[in-house]
Amino acid sequence: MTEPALRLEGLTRRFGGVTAVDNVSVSIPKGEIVGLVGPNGAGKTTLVNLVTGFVPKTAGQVFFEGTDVTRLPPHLIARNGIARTFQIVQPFAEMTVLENVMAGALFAGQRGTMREADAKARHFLEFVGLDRFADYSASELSLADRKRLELAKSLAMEPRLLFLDEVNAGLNSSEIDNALELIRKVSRMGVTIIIIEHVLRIVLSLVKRLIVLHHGAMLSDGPPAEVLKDAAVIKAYLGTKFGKRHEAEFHQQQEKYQQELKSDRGTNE
Amino acid sequence: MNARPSIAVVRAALALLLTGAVLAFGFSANNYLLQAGTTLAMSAVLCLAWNIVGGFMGYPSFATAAFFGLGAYIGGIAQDAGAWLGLAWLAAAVGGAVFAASLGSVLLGLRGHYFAIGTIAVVEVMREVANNWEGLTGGAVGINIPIVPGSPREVGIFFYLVMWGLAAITFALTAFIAKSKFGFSLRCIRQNENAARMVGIDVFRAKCAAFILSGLIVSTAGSIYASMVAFIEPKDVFNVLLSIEIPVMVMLGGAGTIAGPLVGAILYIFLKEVVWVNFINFHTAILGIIIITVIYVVPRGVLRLFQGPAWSKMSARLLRPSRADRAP
Amino acid sequence: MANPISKCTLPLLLGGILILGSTGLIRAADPIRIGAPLSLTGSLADEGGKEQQGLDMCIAAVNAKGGVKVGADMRKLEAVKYDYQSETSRAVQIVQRLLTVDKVDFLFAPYGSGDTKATAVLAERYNIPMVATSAASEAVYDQKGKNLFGILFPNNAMVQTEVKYYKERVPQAKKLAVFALNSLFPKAIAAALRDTAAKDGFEVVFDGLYSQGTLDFANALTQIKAGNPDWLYATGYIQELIVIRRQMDNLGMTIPIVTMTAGAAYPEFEQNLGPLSNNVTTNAWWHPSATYKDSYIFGGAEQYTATFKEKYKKEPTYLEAAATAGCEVLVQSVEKAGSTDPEAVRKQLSTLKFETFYGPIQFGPSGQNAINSPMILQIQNGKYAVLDPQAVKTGELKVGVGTK
Amino acid sequence: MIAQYIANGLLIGSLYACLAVGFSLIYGVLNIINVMHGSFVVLGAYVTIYCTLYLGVSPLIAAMIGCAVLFAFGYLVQRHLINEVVTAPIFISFTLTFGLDLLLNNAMIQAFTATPRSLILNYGSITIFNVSLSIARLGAMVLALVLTGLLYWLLRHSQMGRAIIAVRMDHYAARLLGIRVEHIYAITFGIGALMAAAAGAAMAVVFPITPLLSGVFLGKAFVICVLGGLGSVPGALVGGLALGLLESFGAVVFGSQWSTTVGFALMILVLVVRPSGLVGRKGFE
Repeated sequence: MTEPALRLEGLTRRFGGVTAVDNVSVSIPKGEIVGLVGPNGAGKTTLVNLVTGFVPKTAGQVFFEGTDVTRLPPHLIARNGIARTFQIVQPFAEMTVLENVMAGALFAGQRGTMREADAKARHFLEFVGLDRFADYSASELSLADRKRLELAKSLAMEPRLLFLDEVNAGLNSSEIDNALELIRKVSRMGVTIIIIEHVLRIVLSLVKRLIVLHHGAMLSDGPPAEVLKDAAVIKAYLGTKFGKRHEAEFHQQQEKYQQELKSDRGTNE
Repeated sequence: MNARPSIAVVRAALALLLTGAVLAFGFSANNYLLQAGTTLAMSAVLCLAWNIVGGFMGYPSFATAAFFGLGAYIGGIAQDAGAWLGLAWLAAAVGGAVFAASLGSVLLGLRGHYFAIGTIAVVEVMREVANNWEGLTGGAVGINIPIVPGSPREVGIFFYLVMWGLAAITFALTAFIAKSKFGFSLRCIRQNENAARMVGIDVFRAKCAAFILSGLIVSTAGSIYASMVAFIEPKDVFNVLLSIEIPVMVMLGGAGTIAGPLVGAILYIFLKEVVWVNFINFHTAILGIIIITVIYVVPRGVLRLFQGPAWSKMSARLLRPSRADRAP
Repeated sequence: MANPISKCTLPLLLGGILILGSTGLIRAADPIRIGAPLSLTGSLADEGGKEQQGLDMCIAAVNAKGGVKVGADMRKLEAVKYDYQSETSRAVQIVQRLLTVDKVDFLFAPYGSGDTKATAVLAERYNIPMVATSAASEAVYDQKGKNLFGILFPNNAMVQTEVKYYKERVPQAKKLAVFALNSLFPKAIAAALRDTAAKDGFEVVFDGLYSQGTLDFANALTQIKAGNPDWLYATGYIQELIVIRRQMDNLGMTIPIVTMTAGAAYPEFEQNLGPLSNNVTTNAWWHPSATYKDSYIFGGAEQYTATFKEKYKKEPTYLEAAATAGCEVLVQSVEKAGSTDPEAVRKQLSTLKFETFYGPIQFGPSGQNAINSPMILQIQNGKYAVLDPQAVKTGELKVGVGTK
Repeated sequence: MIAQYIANGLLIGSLYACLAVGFSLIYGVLNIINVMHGSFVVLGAYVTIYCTLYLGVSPLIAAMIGCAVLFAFGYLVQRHLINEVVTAPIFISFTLTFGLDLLLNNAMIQAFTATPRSLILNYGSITIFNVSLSIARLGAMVLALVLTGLLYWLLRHSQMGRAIIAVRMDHYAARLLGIRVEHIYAITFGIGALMAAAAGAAMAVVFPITPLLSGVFLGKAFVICVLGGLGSVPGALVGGLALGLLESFGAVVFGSQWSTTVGFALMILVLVVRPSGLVGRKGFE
């Protein structure tokens, strides 16, 4: 059988007394979209930082497509094909939108020449719909557009595994819908996606699998249906009171999603 | 369509003009002006070198004097040991690079002011070491270096041309870096080291590379200076003032740009010459006023040091291929 | 931004620079011009100022008597001065400028042995006589140059006289401590003294260096105290010597003989220390209490001192006097040579024996003054007393520094 | 012997502490490296000296006058010149103060000449267990320590002190709380200058002062603050004493010509292994 895209074994990180990530073991097959959810401070972002090498691990191992990347520095992990977007977007403010995306294309993925990077960057700008802003300075963009820029930059790295950290935070509903549409497109390119959210409704429309973190530990892992029935999750995350309503919402979302998948296949054929 | 070629033409023309001017000046000027011209060339070299670390990469380095002095002493000692000029200079270059590598791997971990202070301290330490390590450096007494044979004029012109040669090389190098992936990564580092790591830039290596390159150039300049003045002493070549004046020149012209350091050096040296010739007792004060004025009057030039749309726009123009070779 | 201020600063600044730039170019055609790089700012600002005053004394006096007689006509004397900020590289640049832009007839050396050494190279290249009025170390005159002439006689002459003098006066003194600034002149003279003294049977109990900008000597002194020397010989700039003397007192040190040079020869030394300066001995190449006669200007040391006091409201030291004398020997040589041609003047400089208020001057083969007698001075109740040479002595050696 | 070395080290060390504390405060609050600090010290010393010589007041009064003058001077300089760049990158404020320093120092050379001057207080010295201590230096030491302590106390317990600390921690928040940040900046800078003047007064008792000393003083301030932790007042105290002892023993072990170098070398070491300084809490960046 093929190696999973990502396999974590007992991944742990302590800050002084606090255990931000507590013995997390999980395996994510290639091509999946997985939702990593949990209340604020559950350790979602820390988990991403651990995998991408920004924060040293206290214990545990990280395997990317079967190879151990536990000890690699961030830039090598990035070059290996793991990209991430930052929860607080971090564009190169002094550079143009185009250059920002070029940065992604230049040093990871194919690592082409300036010229190739330029072409590739323009391609991904079109992909996320920012092409008309190519020559703007990154600092001039709206938040929504900066998030797209972040996405384009990561895509330019041609990752095989992509972490999307709160890509939707601070966006209005129409912007969110666009963002989700984008993510689906990316997923269709065969990129394994782990999307971090604390607004459940958003992920539900995307994912077939949910991982719930709570106080740094894995609380539940499985299809949204089961996960959301899991009493512990409901208690820890939603609070009993809203349980029912969310279940209802969740069914609608699922149907909507199925529809879309069908229509997509339609277009593909 | 033809935006790019025309830029290239203009550049070529400018380059030719500048070279012509330099040569014309060199062969017409009197020996004093010749020396002023040489000093200018030297400052230009130091500015361009500083700009790689301080401008492109955004690390406020005050190590210039450290590398300058190191180069001067390596070159001087090598010459006293009987080494031929070129060889002595080469030795200085290598020495500078090696020192930069070791120093960089230690100091480049520091950010902002800590880096700045650390580099200043290095200058202080090296001066005292040179002062006290009599066996090697002759101590505070300084060392005589064999005088280059020839009439004052010939010698003057020789060093004038050598310095400008080095300046030209450094300038070409800077221009190349600005367009290269390496330069691009430096600019990323200046803006956000984490984001730079995230896109796969080997931040530490890039920083060291820049520091080494800069140190190598500066210490070469130092060794050339040493053979020019034929007598060096610690307080002269390890002079903190040099470490501070160079960045000021660069700021004057506009840090992080390609031509800025050159322009800055020219302006600053000109002002300085005029000032100290005419104000026996007040030139330091007036120097101060110049610096203050730079900061107030050309803040664009100044602030561009750390965040500069102007720079990125310009470079954007340099980096973007013409419409012709864009993907359809 | 403070643009109201700055907007006008720049134009004003540039305007000013341009105006003065143009005035800089205006100069008289006729006079004989001596180029003088002076350290008016930076670490040597004090010494540089003194040198300038000495030079001005000479120029004023010469011009007062109508100028310099060159062949038939009388030519005024004039100095072209620049500040070299106590930076060697600057000094070299300025000498270059003096030689090629201002085309001066003769050169003064910058202050101190180090910078003199650095600039002498140029005087040699351009073959223009250069007079050094503040460089005493033989090391400076070893460059086989024929254009450098030093007014101050060699360190060795100085230290030999001193060792001899103290050996005679204080035979029981056996242990010597030497403490010197890590810089050309102090190191040279300290080394010379140490060796001479050692030869004459002194035991060197401490031989240390200190770096410029040292603020605290307590520990070096504690070590010196432990060796309890009979003679402490400290050399460096005036600030450091003052601190050293103070901290000796702080540590309750009493030493029979304390010699401090060169700083202690300046009145400021006594002014900064008050009673503490009592009985400190020093050496000088010249002192106001000297009685030399001068047939060319001033008439003699006394008159020189008087004129100087009147002009600058303070006592001249050997620094100012040497500068004046340096200028004087140049002028005399020009008159003898009857031209300002470097060759002719150099010939006169190297052959003549000059009788000046500063004392007799004759340049030896190395170009350094070969005669003239060292002076040993002692501060006695705030006054400088000359102990040696006997001819001009005004007091007897008082042994014991720090003894209440 | 050892006792004497330690005593020497502590005597000079406490002066160093006073010398550095103003520098550190300004850095901590305004995030500015004040290159003028050395010249402030010298200026304070001159004011003290001249007041004692020509107004005939007691050195202590003269010192107070010096402090007052420098406080006003510092306040104005910050309010009208430096405030312009207070938000700019450190490198720019550094260069600006460097320019101002050239100006100030040249002015002082013109005004006071480079001839060394000093306060002559020959109070002699006392000897305890054959460790002899200069009364004048002891006085200077006490003055320095008291002022440093006072400053520390004020920062903790006075209204203004709290305001300063608030601004230091987060000047945006402080502004929201209705604190006049510009005013606080200027006050802080004034206090920094005041401490410099106090150090200058103490120095004038111990060293002959010339404008050329400013560079030396600045260098010491740098080293001390890094040793103790940039921006921390108690850090300056620790750093000062540490440097005093370090130079003291450095002079004995390596010889006086190395004593200053030892300081700078250690400074680099501290920068690299413990940028927050020996007692500093907040890490760098």
